[in-house]
Amino acid sequence: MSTLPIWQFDVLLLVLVVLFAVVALSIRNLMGAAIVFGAYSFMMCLIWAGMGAVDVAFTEAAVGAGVSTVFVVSTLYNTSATMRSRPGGLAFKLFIGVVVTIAGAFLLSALPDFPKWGASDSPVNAKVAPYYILNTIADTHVPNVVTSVLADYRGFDTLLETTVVFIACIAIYSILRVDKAKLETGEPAAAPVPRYDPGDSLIVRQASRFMVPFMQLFALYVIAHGHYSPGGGFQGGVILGASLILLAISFDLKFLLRQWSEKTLMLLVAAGVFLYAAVGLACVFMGGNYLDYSFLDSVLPGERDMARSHGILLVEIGVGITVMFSMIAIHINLASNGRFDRGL
Amino acid sequence: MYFLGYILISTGLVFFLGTTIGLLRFPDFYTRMHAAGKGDTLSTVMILIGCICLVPMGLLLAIKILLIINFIFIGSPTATHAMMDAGNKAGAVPWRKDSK
Amino acid sequence: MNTFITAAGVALIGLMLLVLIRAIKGPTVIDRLVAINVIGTKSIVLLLFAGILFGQLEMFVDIALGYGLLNYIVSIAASRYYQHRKSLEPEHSPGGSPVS
Amino acid sequence: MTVQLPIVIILGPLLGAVLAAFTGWFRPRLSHPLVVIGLAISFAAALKLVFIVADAGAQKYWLGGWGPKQGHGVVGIQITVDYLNTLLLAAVSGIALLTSVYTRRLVDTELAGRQRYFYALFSLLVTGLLGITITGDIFNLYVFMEIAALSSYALIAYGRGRAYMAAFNYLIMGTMGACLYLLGVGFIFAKSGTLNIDDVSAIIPALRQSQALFVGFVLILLGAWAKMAFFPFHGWLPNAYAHAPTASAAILAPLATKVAVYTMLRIMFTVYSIDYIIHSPGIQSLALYLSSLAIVIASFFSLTQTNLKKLASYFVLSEIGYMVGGAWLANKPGLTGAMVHVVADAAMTSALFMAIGCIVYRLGQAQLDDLKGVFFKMPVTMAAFVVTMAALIGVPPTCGFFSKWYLIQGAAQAGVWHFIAALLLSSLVKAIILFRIIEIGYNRVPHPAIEGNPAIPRNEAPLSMLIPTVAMSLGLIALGLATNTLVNTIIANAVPTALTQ
Amino acid sequence: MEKLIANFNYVIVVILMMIGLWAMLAQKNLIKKCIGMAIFQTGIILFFISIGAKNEAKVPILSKSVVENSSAIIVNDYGNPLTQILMLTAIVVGVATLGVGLALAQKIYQQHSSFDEDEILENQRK
Repeated sequence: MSTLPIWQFDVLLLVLVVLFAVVALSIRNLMGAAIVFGAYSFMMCLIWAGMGAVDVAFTEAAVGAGVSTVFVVSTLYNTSATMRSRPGGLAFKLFIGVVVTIAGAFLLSALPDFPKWGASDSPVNAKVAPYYILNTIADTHVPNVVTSVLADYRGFDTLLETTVVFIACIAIYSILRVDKAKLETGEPAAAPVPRYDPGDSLIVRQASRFMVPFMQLFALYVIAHGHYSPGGGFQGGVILGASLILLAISFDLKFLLRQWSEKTLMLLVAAGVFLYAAVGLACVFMGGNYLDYSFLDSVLPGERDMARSHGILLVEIGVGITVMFSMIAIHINLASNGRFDRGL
Repeated sequence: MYFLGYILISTGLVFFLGTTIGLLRFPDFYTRMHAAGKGDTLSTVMILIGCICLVPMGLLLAIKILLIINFIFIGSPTATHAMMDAGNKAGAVPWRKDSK
Repeated sequence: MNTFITAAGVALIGLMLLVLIRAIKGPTVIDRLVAINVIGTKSIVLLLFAGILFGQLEMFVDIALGYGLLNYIVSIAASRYYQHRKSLEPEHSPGGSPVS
Repeated sequence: MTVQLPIVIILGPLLGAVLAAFTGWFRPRLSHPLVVIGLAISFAAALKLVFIVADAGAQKYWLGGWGPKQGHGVVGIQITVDYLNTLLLAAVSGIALLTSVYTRRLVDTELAGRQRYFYALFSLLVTGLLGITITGDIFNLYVFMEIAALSSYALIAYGRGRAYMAAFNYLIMGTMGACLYLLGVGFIFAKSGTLNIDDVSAIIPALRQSQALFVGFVLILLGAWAKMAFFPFHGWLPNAYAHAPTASAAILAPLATKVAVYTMLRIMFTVYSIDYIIHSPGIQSLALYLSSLAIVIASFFSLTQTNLKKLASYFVLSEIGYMVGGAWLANKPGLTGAMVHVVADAAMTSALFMAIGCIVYRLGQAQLDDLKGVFFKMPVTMAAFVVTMAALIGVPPTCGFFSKWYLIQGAAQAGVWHFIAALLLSSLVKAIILFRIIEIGYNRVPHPAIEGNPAIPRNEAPLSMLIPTVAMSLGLIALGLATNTLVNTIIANAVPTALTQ
Repeated sequence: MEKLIANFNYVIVVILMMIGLWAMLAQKNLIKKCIGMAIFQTGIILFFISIGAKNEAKVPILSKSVVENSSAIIVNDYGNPLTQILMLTAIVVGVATLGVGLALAQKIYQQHSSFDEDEILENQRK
C-alpha cells in the first residue's frame, strides 16, 4: 500500500466521494442534488489536500464547492427544483450503462501500465517537473512553485484561463440579459428599493455584514501572499467575489447593484484580462518574448529575477480582478434571470 | 498542554458522535437541527482549540486558527438560524408526541 | 501524536459517513441541507488534521479559513432559496432509491 | 520583429476582442472595426509566416522565453508554425477576416439590440481556433479548445428559440469531447512526463507496446471525433448550425470542424507517428468504414432536407468523412488529399454559408421552396453559389476537384474501394441538389426575358456582404489553380518522411 | 490484484468518470446532465492529481531554509507542481462551462417550463 502521509484518509475519502457522486445523481429533488454535489466538491478538495495539492484544493473549495453551488441554487431559484419524469426509457439507460461499462473496462485495461501511485521516479515526476522545483528561486524568486509555474513558466495557460472566465461571463451575459430598453440606454434605471424586506432576517444580515470585511481582507491577503503560501489571483478573486455575492444574498441584488452598476462590473471583467495581456505585450516591446517578465526589469524594481516576481504579482492582480467581477456578474445574471433587479 | 489537547479533541469527537446520533435518530427537522446546530459548532470549536494546544505553532498560525474559530462561532449559528427559518417558512411539520 | 490525529481523522470520516445517511434518507431537502452543512464544517477540521500530518499546518490553515467562509455562503444561499420560495416541494420517492 | 510573428497571430484577435468588449459600452459602433483590425493584423502575420515557413522551415516560439532546458525538455509553452499548420493558419485568419467584414449587416438586422458582445465573442472564437492550430503543447491545445467551444455556445445561443437546446446539446457533446481529449493527454503525460508535442513525439517510439499510450490515443481520437461531429457523434451539428443566427453559422461552420480535424492530424502524425497508425490496423479499417458511412449517411440526409442551412450543415458532415478517411488511408496521396481538403473545405464551406447568408438576408428564410426566382433576383449571389456548389461537387478548376483527386488516388492505392464509392456517391448527391436548386430558382417562375411575363426586380444583398461572398468563391478557383504549388512547396514537406520514400 | 490495490485511485477515477459520463448521456434532466458533466471533469482532475502525487512529499512550496540556499533543494521533498497547475486551469474551465450550461438551461426552462429533455423535444415538435 502506498505510504502517502495520509493514505488512510485518502482511501476512505475516495470511497466516500463515489458515494456522494451516486447520491447527488440519485436524489430526485434538484435542490437536494445541488447541495449534495456541493458536498461532493468539498470532499474532492479534501482528497487533493491529502495528496499535497494545496493550491488545487483551495481553488476547488473556492470555485467548485462554494461559488458553483451558489450558481446551481440560483438557477433553481428561477426555475424549479422538482423533477418531473415519465416512465420508460429504461432500455436506453441500460444501453448507455453497457456502453459506459465497456468504456470503463477499456480504460482499466491500461491500469497495469501506469506507474505506482505515489512513485517519485515516474515520468511525470522525473521529466519536466523537477526543473521547476530546482530553479524557481533562481529564476523567479517565488518559493511557491505552483505560483511561479502558473504565472510564469506556463503563464500563457493562465492568460487563456482568465480569458475562459471572461468568455463565460460575457457568454452568460449575452444569453440571459433580457431587458432591451435598458440595454440600449446603458444604465439601469434607479428605482427606489425598500431598504428592508420584511421577510428578511436581521440576524443573517448583521452576521454577513460582520463577516464581509474579514473575507475581503483575507482575500487580499491570499492574492498578495500567493508567492509564499497557497493562493493567488484565482482563489483570492473568487473569495472577493463570494463576499459580494454573500452581500447580495443576505441583502438583495439592488443593494449590490447600487455600488457596482452593471456597466462597471462588465468593464472590470474585461479590464483584468486586458491588464494581463498588456503586461505580456509590454514584455514584447521591451525586447523579450511574450510574457517574459524579466525584460521588465528596467520598469519594475529589482534585478531580472525580482522583475519576474513582480510581473507575477501584476498578472495575479489582473486574474483576481477578472475572476472577482465575473463571478459577481455571473451570479447576478443567473440569480435575477438576466433582469438585474431581484433574485436569490 | 498536550494533555489538554488530547482531552479537547477526544471530547470534541464525543460531541460530534452525539451530533451524528441526534441527526440520525431524532424524529423531525427541528429536533435534528437542534442536535446539528449545537453539537456541530461545539465539537468543531473544541477540536480546533485542541489542535492549538496539541501542535507547537507560532503566534500567527494560532491567530489564524482562532480566526477560523471566530468565524465558525458566528457563521454556524447564523446558518443554523437561517436554515431553521427556511424550514419554518417552507412548511416543515414539527413532530408531536401523538403524531403517528 | 500523529497516530492519534490519524485515528481521530478516521473516526471523523466514519462519523461523516453516518451523517451522509441522513443526507441520503432526506426525507426533505432541508434535512439534507443540515447534514451537508455538518459535513462541511467537519471538513475544516479534517483539513487541519491533514496539515498536522503533513507537518505544514501553516499551508493548510488558509484553505481551512476559505473553506469555512464559503461553507457559510452555501448554507445561507440554500436556506435563502426556501425563505423566498416558501414551499417545500414534496419528494416523490424516498431518496436513495436508484435513479429512474 | 519576424520572431514575434507567431504570437501576433493569437494576440490580434484576442486584444481585438477585449477592446471590443470595452467599446461595446461606450461606442458600440467601434467594436466591429476593432475586431476587423485585430483579424487583419493576424491575417497579415499568418500570410507572412507562410512564406517564411516555405523558405526556412518550422518556426518555434517560446512564451516567456522558456525554451528547452538540458535534461528536461521544453519547460514552458511552445507555439509552432510548421508545414502542417501554416496554410490552415492563413486560411482560418483569412476566412475570419472576410467573414467579419461580411457579418456586419447581418448582425445589425438579425441581432438588433443584442450585439454588444457579438464581435467580442466572434473574435474570441477565432482566437481559440487559431490557438488550437498554432500551439505546440497538448495541454495548451485543450485550453484553446475550451475557448473556442465556450464562445461558440454563446454564438449559437444568439439564435434564441430552438437554438438554446441546440447549444445545450452542443455543450454536452463538446464538453465530453474536450474531456476525453484531456484524459487522453493525461495518459500520454503519465507515460512521457512532458506536454510539449516535439518532446512527446521523441519519447513515444520507445513505448510502442504501452497499453496506456494506446488507450490515450483512442481517447484523443474519440475526443476529436466528438468535436468534429464525426459519424457516431454527429447528432449535435445540424441543429446547432441551422438554428444559430446566420452570422454565427458563417464563422462556425467553415472553421470549427476543420480545426478539430487538424487536431486529429496533429495527434496522429506528429505526436504519434505514422508507424503507430500503420501498426494499429484495427482502428484504421474501423475509421475508414466509419468515414464511408459518415459520407453516405450525411449525403442521404442532405437529400431529404428542405431547409438550406440544414442542408449545408449536412454537407459539412459529409466533408468531415472525406478528411478523416483521407487521413486514415495513411499513404502519401491520401494524406496530401486530407491536408489540402482541410484548407479547401474551409474555403468552400465559408463561401457556401456566405451565399446562403446573402439569400437569407434578402428572402428572410432559407426554405428550398422560397427560392423561386432567386436566380433573377440575386444573379451575382447565385453565380457565387453555383461556383461553390461546383467546387463541392469537384468540378475541375476549383479546389474541390484537386483534393478529391488526391483522396481517390490514395484510396485506390490502399485498395479501399468503399471509400471511393462513397466519395463518388456524395458528389452525385451534391450535383442532384444543385440541379434541384437550379430547377426551383430558375425554372419554377415564368421567365422574365420572355415578353408578357412579370419582371423580377434585381435585389442583391448589400455590397458589404456581396463582395466577400464573390471574393471567397473566386478564391475557390484561385486556390484550385494554386493547389499544385502549395502541395509541392509546403504540404509535401508536411507528409511524414516514412511515406515519401 | 496487487496492481489493483496499488493503483486504487485509478480505479476510483474510472468509476467516477463513468458515473459522470453515464449521467451526461442517459439522464434526461438538464441540471442532472450538468452535474454529471462536473463529476466527469472532477474524475479527470483526480486522475491528473494522482499521477503527480509523491510518497513522503510535502506541498510544493519551498521552505524558508531552502530559499536561502537553493543548492539544498531535494526534488522529492516536494510534490509535483506541474499537474497542479494543469488542474487549476481545468477546474476554472469546468466552472465556466457549468455556468454557461446553467444559463442555457435557465433559458430553456423559460420556454418550455421543464428540464426534461423528452418534454422539451415534444414541445419543439408542436
